[in-house]
Amino acid sequence: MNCATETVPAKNKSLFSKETLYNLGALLGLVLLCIVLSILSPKFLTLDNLMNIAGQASINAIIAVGMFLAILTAGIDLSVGSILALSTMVMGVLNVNLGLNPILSILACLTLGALLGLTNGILLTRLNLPHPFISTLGTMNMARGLALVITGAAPVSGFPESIQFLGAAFAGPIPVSFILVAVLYTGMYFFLNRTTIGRYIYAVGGNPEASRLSGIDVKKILNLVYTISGFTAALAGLVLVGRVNSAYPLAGLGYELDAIAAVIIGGASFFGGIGTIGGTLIGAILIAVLRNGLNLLNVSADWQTFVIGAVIIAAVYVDILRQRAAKKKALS
Amino acid sequence: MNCATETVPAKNKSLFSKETLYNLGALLGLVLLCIVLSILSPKFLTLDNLMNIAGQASINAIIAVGMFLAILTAGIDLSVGSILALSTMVMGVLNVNLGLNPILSILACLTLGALLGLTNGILLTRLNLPHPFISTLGTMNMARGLALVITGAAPVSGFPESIQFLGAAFAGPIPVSFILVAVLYTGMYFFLNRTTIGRYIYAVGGNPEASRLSGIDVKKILNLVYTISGFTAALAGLVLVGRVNSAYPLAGLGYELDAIAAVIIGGASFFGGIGTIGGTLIGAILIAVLRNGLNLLNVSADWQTFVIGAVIIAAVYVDILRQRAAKKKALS
Amino acid sequence: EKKNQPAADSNQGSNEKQVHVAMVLKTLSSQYWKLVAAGAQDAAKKYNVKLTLLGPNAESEVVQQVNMMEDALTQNPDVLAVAPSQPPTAIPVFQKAKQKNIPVILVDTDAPWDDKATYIGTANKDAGKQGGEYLASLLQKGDKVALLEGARGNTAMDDRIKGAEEALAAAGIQVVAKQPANSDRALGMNVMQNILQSHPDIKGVYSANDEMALGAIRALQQNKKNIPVVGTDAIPDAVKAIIDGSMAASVAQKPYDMGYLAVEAAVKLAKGETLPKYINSGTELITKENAQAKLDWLNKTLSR
Amino acid sequence: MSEKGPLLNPLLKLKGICKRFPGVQALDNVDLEVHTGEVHGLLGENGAGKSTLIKILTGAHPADEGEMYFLGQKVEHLTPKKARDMGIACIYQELNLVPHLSVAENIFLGREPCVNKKLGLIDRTYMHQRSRQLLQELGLDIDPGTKVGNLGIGKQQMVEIARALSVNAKLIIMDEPTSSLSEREVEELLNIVLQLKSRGVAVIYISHRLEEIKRICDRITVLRDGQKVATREAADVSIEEIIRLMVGRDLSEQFPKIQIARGKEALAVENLTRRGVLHNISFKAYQGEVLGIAGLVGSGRTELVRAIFGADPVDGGTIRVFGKPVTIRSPRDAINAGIALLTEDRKGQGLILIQDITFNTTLVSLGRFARGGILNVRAAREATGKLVRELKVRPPHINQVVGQLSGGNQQKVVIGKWLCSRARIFIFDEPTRGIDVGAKVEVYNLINQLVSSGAAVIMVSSELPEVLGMSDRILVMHEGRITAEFDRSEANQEKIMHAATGGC
Ligand SMILES: Nc1ncnc2c1ncn2[C@@H]1O[C@H](COP(=O)(O)OP(=O)(O)OP(=O)(O)O)[C@@H](O)[C@H]1O
Ligand SMILES: Nc1ncnc2c1ncn2[C@@H]1O[C@H](COP(=O)(O)OP(=O)(O)OP(=O)(O)O)[C@@H](O)[C@H]1O
Ligand SMILES: O[C@@H]1[C@H](O)[C@H](O)CO[C@H]1O
Ligand SMILES: [Mg+2]
Ligand SMILES: [Mg+2]
Repeated sequence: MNCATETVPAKNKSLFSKETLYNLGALLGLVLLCIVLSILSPKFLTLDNLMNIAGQASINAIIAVGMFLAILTAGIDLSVGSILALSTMVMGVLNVNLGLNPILSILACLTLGALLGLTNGILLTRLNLPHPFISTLGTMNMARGLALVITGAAPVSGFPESIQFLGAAFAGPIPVSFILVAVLYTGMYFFLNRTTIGRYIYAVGGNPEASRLSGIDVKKILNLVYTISGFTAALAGLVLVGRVNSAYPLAGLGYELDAIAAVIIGGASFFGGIGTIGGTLIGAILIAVLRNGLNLLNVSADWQTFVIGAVIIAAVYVDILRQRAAKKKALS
Repeated sequence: MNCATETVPAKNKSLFSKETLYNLGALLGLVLLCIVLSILSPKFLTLDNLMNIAGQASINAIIAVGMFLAILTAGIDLSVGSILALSTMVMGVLNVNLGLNPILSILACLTLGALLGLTNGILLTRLNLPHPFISTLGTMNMARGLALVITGAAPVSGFPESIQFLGAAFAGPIPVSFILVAVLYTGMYFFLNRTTIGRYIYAVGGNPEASRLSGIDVKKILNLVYTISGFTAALAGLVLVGRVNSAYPLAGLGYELDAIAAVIIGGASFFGGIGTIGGTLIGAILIAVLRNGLNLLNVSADWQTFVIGAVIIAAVYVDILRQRAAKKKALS
Repeated sequence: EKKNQPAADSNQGSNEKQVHVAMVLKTLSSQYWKLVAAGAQDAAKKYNVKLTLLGPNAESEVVQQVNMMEDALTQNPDVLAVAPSQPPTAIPVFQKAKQKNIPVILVDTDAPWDDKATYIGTANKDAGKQGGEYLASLLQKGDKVALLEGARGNTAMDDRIKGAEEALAAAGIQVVAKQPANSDRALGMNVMQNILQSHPDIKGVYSANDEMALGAIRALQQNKKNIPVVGTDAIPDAVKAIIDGSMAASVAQKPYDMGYLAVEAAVKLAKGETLPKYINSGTELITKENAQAKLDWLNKTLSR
Repeated sequence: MSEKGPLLNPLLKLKGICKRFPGVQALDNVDLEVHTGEVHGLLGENGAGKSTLIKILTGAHPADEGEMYFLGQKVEHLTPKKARDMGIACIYQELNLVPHLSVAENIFLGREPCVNKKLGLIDRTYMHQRSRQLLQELGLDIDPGTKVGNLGIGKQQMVEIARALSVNAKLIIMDEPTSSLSEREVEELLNIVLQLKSRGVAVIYISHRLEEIKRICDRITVLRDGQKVATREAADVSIEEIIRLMVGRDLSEQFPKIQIARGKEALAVENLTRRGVLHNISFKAYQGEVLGIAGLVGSGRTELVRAIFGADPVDGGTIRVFGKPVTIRSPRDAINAGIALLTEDRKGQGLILIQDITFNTTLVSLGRFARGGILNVRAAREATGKLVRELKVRPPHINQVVGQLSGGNQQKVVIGKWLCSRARIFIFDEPTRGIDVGAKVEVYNLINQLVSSGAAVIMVSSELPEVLGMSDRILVMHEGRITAEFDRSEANQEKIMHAATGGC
């Protein structure tokens, strides 16, 4: 048997570099990008600018948490942008137009987000729609429609400090929104790696049938996942409202793509079961850094679009190369 | 044994309904929708209007062909809209601004589309990017950027008849673009079901590893799939140029979602290997019918968004119900 | 075109410390906004101004635009000029600018913020009125018309539609259909095709922007309907269409002047002068008569 | 056993269980009784309904009709969780592990030990300790932190077993647990089964290896085409009788080996090397010869044949086919050179499960059924129909979705696929894994046909009787090296095991 044991540690290592160090790949890409940018623009490494990036990354970072869970279970959530819009619009109407107490309005916003997410879950688990892509594509349109209907497309603005807090306030130089991100991700990391439910999410993503046969209530897990995704979308909405002191029905348009990009750049797999929450955070930051850098460099808008595309590919490719290197090392 | 043999025919049927008759589900949804609309609006069933729908469906239907192949191989192609824009813009510059002969310009457009598609394929098969989502998200931005750069966002218009033909001409009451769709889909049906390559595409979608071990050059197949997807995107671009007699850099924005929706409504699976080209066509028509109908009924744009979402879900759900029924029948 | 430049300032600009103007537009990926940019760049050259031009890749990228304003502020410009895609969303950044004592100029689209240095742009409602009145002048009392709106929440375009509706109502003309076509040509065509199904008897069309108008014209031609279409912005393709007679008219805004005047105003602010709260960049109805001249000028300005 | 068995009321009682899948009566009015402390063998041909019966009594599938009693209690609306809580553990036929989770996490999946139940905080240290313990009881020394996906299929099977043991179950079901285990691991397992029995645990044991059945079972129940044919005291039935019950007829001999004059060299491998896995492997295979390759799980047999077939890259070595040197960089190269590989993992690597039989059998040789790339569907169907009859695939429908076939029938489809290709060198990796006795003999006869038609056959197998029974020559591997070569006449279990363990 010792013949077998010998092979294990070796495999083990190569394994770790594949699993938990996935995000290191994205990290490498991020670091490279930062180095380049700080050489090209003196403004880039200023505290002021870094804090801008922190603030600008936060919305996508928060949405990406829910998106990560959806993708981890081999699904997807296209409705995040619309959920963000609808739940913040409702909050706006409740608070600004109807004068509902801020705290209650915030709760309403988050609850609505969670409920919309749960709806996605139920469409998937009870109606057995073939893939969340279709159900969330549906709710994406439905929520957007409602967001437009409730005020006839008019934005709502003039929120009280208390509601703007998450998106607008600062703790010293640090935007509160980024502190929120830090807390959220730490909590998620803990939840996913140390609790049963967290592991079940990974299990369901890795092999739903095996999970079912192990007595895991797969449907319950999926409902939870999409509920969280709706919740984080609404939470991101709160930050957005704080940033721009207004809710508007077209808010969050196309955010799903940024969130998915963050998750995938972070090393998660569309086929479920693989990925780390840390990688997702790095993915979100990488995207924000890129956009910010291009603005500082005053790159023309048209070329920006081009460069963003190129860098997304490059960032992921760097990871591939790193993994290959790691494998080679593990073998020899 | 005899219990088995008796029910054999039933099995074959139930089996077929799962495989090839998938599209019948979408068809059912489509029929229901048409009935409802023709009751609500007398204008709906007029030849004139049906031909409008045919024309309006064609662009998405053509793009959906390539998207279907991408999804059939458990992938996706987000870059179709941008490829459409870039290849038509290039054609515009060549033909209108530089006076290149129309036929050559068209060839250039289609070739460029195919090459851009091939690039997606190569990013996937040679750079081994984890999932086409990321590579095509990258090329989506890059192509869009270039489309904007080449004329500085200026549209190109004033194309000769020959180039407008596909999108603008009519054969009697029937838009040429829809005849093109008919030909394209018939050809695809034949290609997928009656040729070796077509089978290989299904095989690769169903189980890449088993396909590889059966001697199929999986990478070649994937390159082909994405090349076709780029080609059909450019072809759809030709139709669009014909329709509006101009190429513009923001053309095709967000078309990927419509195409994906068509494919999924048509019964294809995101996990690859399952789906029929016929279903995709029905999916594309269903979407066009829906948009057209809502306009006829003068539904406010905001509610339209909502209804479209609802119907997407309903259409797919109808299919689920039909399959359940089919299964029940097979069992009794 | 540039007659309203005060010649006096021109020679002075150079010998002072260079003024830095950061201009964030709704997007830079459309001809309209390229014209605003062109005007700004010309003025920048003339007054030796350092100009930072930013804009997301689509007018729908609202938060991207807000981020760009922030990124612009980190470079501490002397003046911030903005065309807000969703006016209220820009105000928090405007407040930041105020804290940094950076005056803010609004371009093309106004925002509900009292501390703005000035708003330079079209009186969009009047522009819509102008279009509506001209369309009415080509029709009979009681005729039916359709309106094409911009993307939802585009206040500038909404104002134009309001203006047009008023003018048409005043002339006793009936608006039977009103659909947004998101400033997209292909969509404009589809929407018009469908409107023609339920209202084959419409006699005219007003569109809040030219892209949609041009799409609508394709649908009309396909149905062999020759009715007047009035658009907005007078982009080159529209002006060509006016020349070849397929489009009746377009209410031209003066994007070039907006950009030019904005930079000019910025220079004044840097000198500590105060400005009127509203500078109307004016509009101009483009019809067959003046179309050719307009086209020549557009080609000249855009071709660099 | 016999005196206590039937008297006290049974631990598990199934009455009139029926289960129908579209087109197949998988179970037809089946009764079954299992007593505490009994090892109950469940036998039947491929497709007889064994796994389906198992899935019903673990709540994985609902039964259409019939009643189930456990500990005298009527059981209704059974779910996997409920079954486990009642004390029923199961090792399913197809591995049910989560590849990306660790061994420990898989063992405790669904019932993790917690430091804080309310928060659901997992007690990792305990989980790992306990897992290591369980694995050691099975004679395995795997780090519980290893991701299951990185273990070979054999070790994965052992993890499944460890999981079943970790629940202190009253009834443990094992659906072909040994099909992917090596001799040594089989020994470990059988001992454990006997320990369980002595602890009063009941075991339902499904296997196609009848000698195992004879060794450990107290009673056996035989299914045929979904119906129960008989339940007997194991001691009272001979293997021949069991076979008769299963197949419904007599079976001549288990290993119908035929002798054929060795032809010329078909395959020559020299110094084949894959860093860390294969070391300077050299051997020859000849026409008309069956070359057996034996070894323990993880000895590198699969890696070797994959390397020959071009499925994995190699770091060195040369290959000659019928005397001609060939460079094989991809499976396509190998196929063109006339080589066929039947992989050990048929679901993952052999079949397109969502496609039908015709699709799968013709996949490799599709070119033969096409002119100018255009398929002659009729020809493909006819060829498949012929194969399905020859191989006795059940149910015999060429448009049957392969994923719904029973394990054995799936294997027949894989064989059909390679028969369809015109290969001259057939490499079988675990060719009879999960196949019933009847089908096994059919496979052996097929191998005979192949060699007598001048093909060369290489057969990797963990079943020593099979290797000894069917091979003309036997290579033994250990840690990626060939440690011995025996001629049919000189080979025996002891010699092979000794070489396989490399003397360690
Ligand atoms: N999910 C399913 N859908 C349809 N038919 C099925 C399904 N599962 C099993 N069957 C059919 O039910 C019958 C019994 O299958 P089962 O797996 O129980 O056989 P088995 O006795 O376990 O065979 P083996 O020894 O090969 O494992 C077979 O004909 C099989 O094709
Ligand atoms: N997909 C895989 N990933 C990682 N390691 C693997 C994989 N497949 C096999 N291994 C390991 O490689 C070594 C050789 O495995 P291989 O399958 O060749 O052994 P074998 O002799 O064929 O035994 P068996 O196939 O019965 O497991 C073993 O340590 C095995 O655990
Ligand atoms: O407000 C702008 C401009 O006025 C122009 O009409 C382009 O589109 C609108 O969004
Ligand atoms: Mg079985
Ligand atoms: Mg093996």
